[in-house]
Amino acid sequence: MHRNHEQITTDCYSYLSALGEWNTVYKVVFSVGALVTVIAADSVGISAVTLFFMMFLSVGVGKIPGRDYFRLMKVPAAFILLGGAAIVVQFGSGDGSLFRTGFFWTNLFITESSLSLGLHVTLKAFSAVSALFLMTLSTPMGEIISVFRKIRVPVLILELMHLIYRYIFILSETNQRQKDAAGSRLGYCDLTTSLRTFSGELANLLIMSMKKAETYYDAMEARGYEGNALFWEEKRPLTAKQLLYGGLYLAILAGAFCLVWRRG
Amino acid sequence: MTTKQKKLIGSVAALSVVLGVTPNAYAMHIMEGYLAPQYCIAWGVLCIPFLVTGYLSINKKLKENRKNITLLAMAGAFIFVISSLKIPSVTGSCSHMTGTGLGAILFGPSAVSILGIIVLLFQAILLAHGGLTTLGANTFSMAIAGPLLSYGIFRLCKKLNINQYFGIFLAAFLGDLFTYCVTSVQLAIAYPSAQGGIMASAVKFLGVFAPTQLPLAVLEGILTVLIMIALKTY
Amino acid sequence: MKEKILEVDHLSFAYDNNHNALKDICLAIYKQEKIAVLGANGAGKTTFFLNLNGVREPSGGEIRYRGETVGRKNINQLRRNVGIVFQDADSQIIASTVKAEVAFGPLNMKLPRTEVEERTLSAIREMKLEDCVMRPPHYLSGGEKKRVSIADILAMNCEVMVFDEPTASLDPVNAEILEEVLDKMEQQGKTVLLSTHDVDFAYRFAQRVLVFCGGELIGDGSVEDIFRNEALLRKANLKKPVLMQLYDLLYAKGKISEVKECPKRISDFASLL
Amino acid sequence: MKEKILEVDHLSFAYDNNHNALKDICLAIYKQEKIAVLGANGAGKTTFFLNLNGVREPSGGEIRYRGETVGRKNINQLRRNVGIVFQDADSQIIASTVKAEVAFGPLNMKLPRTEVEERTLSAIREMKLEDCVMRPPHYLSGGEKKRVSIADILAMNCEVMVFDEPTASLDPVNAEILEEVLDKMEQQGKTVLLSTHDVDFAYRFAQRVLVFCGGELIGDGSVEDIFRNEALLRKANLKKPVLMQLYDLLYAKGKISEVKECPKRISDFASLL
Repeated sequence: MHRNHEQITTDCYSYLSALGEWNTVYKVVFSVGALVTVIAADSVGISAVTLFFMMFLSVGVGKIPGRDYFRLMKVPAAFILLGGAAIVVQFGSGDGSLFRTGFFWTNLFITESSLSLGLHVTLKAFSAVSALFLMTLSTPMGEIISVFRKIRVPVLILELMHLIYRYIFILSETNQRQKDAAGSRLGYCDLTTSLRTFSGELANLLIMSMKKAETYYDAMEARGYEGNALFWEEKRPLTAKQLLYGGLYLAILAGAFCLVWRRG
Repeated sequence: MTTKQKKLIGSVAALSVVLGVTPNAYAMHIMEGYLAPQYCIAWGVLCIPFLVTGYLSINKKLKENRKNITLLAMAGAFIFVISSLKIPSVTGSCSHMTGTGLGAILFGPSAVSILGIIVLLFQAILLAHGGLTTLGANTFSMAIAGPLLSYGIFRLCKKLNINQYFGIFLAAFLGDLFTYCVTSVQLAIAYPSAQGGIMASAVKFLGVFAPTQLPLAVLEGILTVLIMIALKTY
Repeated sequence: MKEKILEVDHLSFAYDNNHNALKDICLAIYKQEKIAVLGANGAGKTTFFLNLNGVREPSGGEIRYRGETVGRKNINQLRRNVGIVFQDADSQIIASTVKAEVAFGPLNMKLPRTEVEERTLSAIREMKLEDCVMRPPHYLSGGEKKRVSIADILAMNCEVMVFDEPTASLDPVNAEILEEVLDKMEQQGKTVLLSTHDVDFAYRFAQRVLVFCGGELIGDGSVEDIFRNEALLRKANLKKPVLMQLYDLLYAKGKISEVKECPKRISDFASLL
Repeated sequence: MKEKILEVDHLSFAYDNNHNALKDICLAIYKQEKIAVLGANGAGKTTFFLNLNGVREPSGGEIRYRGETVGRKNINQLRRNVGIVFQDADSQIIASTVKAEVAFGPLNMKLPRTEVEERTLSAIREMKLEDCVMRPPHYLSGGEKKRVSIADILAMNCEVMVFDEPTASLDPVNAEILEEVLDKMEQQGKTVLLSTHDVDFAYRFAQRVLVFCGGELIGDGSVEDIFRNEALLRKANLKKPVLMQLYDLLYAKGKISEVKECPKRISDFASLL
C-alpha cells in the first residue's frame, strides 16, 4: 500500500483483506481455536487439514495475493528448518538408524522416528502459522487490542499497546529518512562506517522519540484524555456466512479425527 | 584432509546453504506451533511473577507522573524498531538485534518485561516472528531472562569498576547469548533426544543455531556499546 | 459589542528550567474573531496555545472562560471548548484507523456512541477523507494526515479553534482545502486563532493580529494597525505583506485611489486601478 | 553552452509495491543553474532527489554524471558531488555535537583530518553556528537545526546542492539566512535545485522550473514559460506568482510599461510604474 515500513510485513494486509468485515471476536476465536487444535491434537492429519483450510480462508476468501502469502510463510522458515534439522539429526551411538555418519568422537544419525518427528513438527509449525495468519492478515491491530480489552487485560497495557503500535510506524518512518540522509552523506560506504552510522541513527532515534513523547502527551490531553484513553471500536455483525466457514472447518476436523481414531 | 574435517566442512557448508536460503536471521523466537500445550502453559505461568512485578513498577511510575505513558510507549516502540532493522553487513545476509540488553540498561529490567511481552506479541502479529502459543516461552527467554542477566552484569561491572563500555559490551553480549541458551533449553525440554535426553538435545539446538546466534551476540554487544557512546555525549 | 469568550489576564508561564516562555500576557478573545498569531520560532506562540487550552497550567495570572476563572476543577470545560490542531500531525494522531482517530476526541468527551459516530463521519466528510475511513494513519500521505488532524478537532465541535502553523509544508491542494475549512468556520460563527510565518496568508485571513516576541505580546491590533507599524514589524522581524507593499507603491505613484482598507486579494485591486 | 553536469535519461523508479514513483524522466542539469522543483506532495520530488544522489537506484533508465553512467561502482562519486539538504533536519542529524555532525560527510569522504576540520569550521561559520559548535544538535532550536543540516552539506563542498522544501516552517529570520546562503552559492558557481510549495519564492529564486505531477515531469522550462502556461499550472494545481498576477493586471490596465521579463521584486516595480 505504501513504500514505507517494508520490514513490517503483515500489517498492510490486515487493512486490505476481504475478511476484514468479519466479526472480530469470532475471527480471533476461530484463529486461536484452530491454533490450539493443531498443537493439542498433535496429528499429521489435523495439521494438514488446518494448513489447507486456513490457506483457503486467507487466500481464497480473504483475497490475499497467493504470492504474498507464500512470501510471508517464508519468514518463519529459517527457524522451522533449523529447528527441524535439530530434531531430525540425533547423536550418540546411533543403533538402528536410517543414516549414520561419524562426527568427531560421536556419530550423527537419523532414525525413522526422528525423521518422522521432524517432518511432523515442521508441518505442525507451518499449520499453526497459517492459523495465526488467519487472524493477523485480516485483523487490524486496533481490533486485536479490542479483543484483549474484552478479556480484561489491564487498561494500562491496552493503552501502551495502542500507543506502541502507532509509534512503531512513526519511528520506522523516521528511521527510513535517517537512513536516506546518512546514505546521501556516504554513511554506508564501508562496514565500519556503516556500523557507526547505524548506531548513530539509533541513538538519535531514541533521543528524538523521548523528546517528542511530551508533545505527544500534550496532544492527547488537548483532546480530552484524562488518563484513561477510550478508543473507537467498530461493531462488526456476525453473519451466517461467517458461521458457515466455521462449521465447515469443524466438520472437516471431525472427519479427520474420525479417520485418525479409526486407524488407531 | 581427514574425513572428519571433510565432514565438518561439509556440515558447515550445509548450514550456510540453509542460512543462505533463509533470508532473515532474526533472534531466537520459538515459532508458532513448536511447543506442546503443557509447555506453552508452563512457560507462561513462569513469566507471571515477573510480569506482575513489571506491571506494578510501571503502574507506580505512572502514578508519579501520568506523562510517563508516552515515554514508556516510545521505549516499547523503540525496542520493536531496533529489532526489526537490518544490521548493515557486507555479505548481504540480514540479521537483527534483539535489543534486550540495550532495553534493560536504558529502561530497567522490570519495565522491559512488560514492554518486552508487548513487543513480542507485536512481532508475532506484525512480523510473523514467534507466535501466540509460544509467547510465554519467548517472553521468558527474551523479555525476562536475557534482560535480567544483562542488567545484572551491567550493575556488577559498575560496582567492580570495570571499564564502563566493556561492561556494556559484556551485558549485551552475554544477555543475547543467554537468551539463545534459554531458548535452546526450552526447545530441548520439548524435544528431548532419544539417546541422551534433554541434555543431548540442548547441545543439538545450541549447535544448530550457533552459526547465526554467536556472531549476532558479538554484533549486538558492539552495537550496544556504540549506541551507548553516542547517547553518553548528550 | 461581541461576546467575550476568553480572557487572558496577566498570564505568565515558565518551564521547569525557569526560562520564562510567556510573560504577562493580557488580552481578550471575542466570538467569531479571526486572529493571526505571528512571531519567530520560540517566541511563545505554541506555549500560549497550550495555556489557552489548559494543557499547560499558568505559572502566573489566569485565564477566564466566559467570565469564569479556569482552575483544576473546570479545566475540562476549557479543553472541550478550545481545540488545538498541532503543527506536526504525526504527534497528534494516535489511533490506528482514521475513523478511530477522529472519534477519539468525542469519545473521550464521553458522548453517546451514536453522536460520536455522527460527528466523526461528518468531520471526515468535511475534510474530504471518505476514501480513507478505515485506513491506518501510517499509510496516509502528509497532506491527508494534516487533514485528519483537523478533522480530529472539528469532531470535537469546539467554540474556539486554534491552528498551530497549519500552512507549513502544505501543498497547494491541501492549502486550498484548509482555506475552505477556515471559510466554513467563519460561517459557523467559530473563533479561529492561527499561527503562521506567512504574513501574506495572515493578511488575507485575519481581522486581528497578535505579535509575540521573546515570550511577550508586543503587538495586538487590527491587521492594518499591525502591518502599518514599521517599528513593531522590525522588532518582530516581520515583513509587510506583498499586497500592502504594492498598494503603498501604487498609491505613492498616484496610480490607485485612496481606500480605507488596503485590498486583500489581487482581484480587489482591479476595481481600484 | 554551459557545462552539462547531470543527465537524467528515461529515469524510472518503482518502490517494492510496483507503484511507479517516477516515470520516464528525461532532463539535463547544467553548471550554475538555479532550478525550482514544484509539484504536490507525493508527486515524486523527493524520490527524484534521492535518485539524483544515488541513495535510490533507478528501476529503469540511467543517470549520467559528467557523461559517465552511474552504476554501483561509481555511485560514491555521485554522492560526493550531489548533496541533499533534507526537509526534516531532525532525521538528518546523526552525530552528537554540531561539529561532529558537520564533519560526518567530509570524514566519510575519507579526506585528510586537517581538511575535514577546515571544511567543518568554515561551514559552521558560514551558517552562523559558531556559538553551538560543541552543543548537541538536538537541543538547538528548529531554525538552528535547519542551519546545521545545511552546514552538513556545505562541508561536503558538493557541486550540485539540492534543498528539499527548505522554506517549510522557517521563520523570517532563518528564511533570510537561507536566502543569503542561496545567494552565496550563486556566487560560488554552484548548481542549486530546490523544491518548494511557495511559488512566490520559486519565482524569485529560480531561472528554471521543473514541475512534477504523479511521478511524471510535466513541465521543464524557464520561469516565464512555466508560469505563463495556464494549462500546466492548472494541471499541477499551482498558482501564478503574486507579482506576475499583479504585473499582468497593471499591464492590462495600461499602468505599467511592457517588459521582456516580469519584475521579480517589489522594488523592481517602482521603476516601471
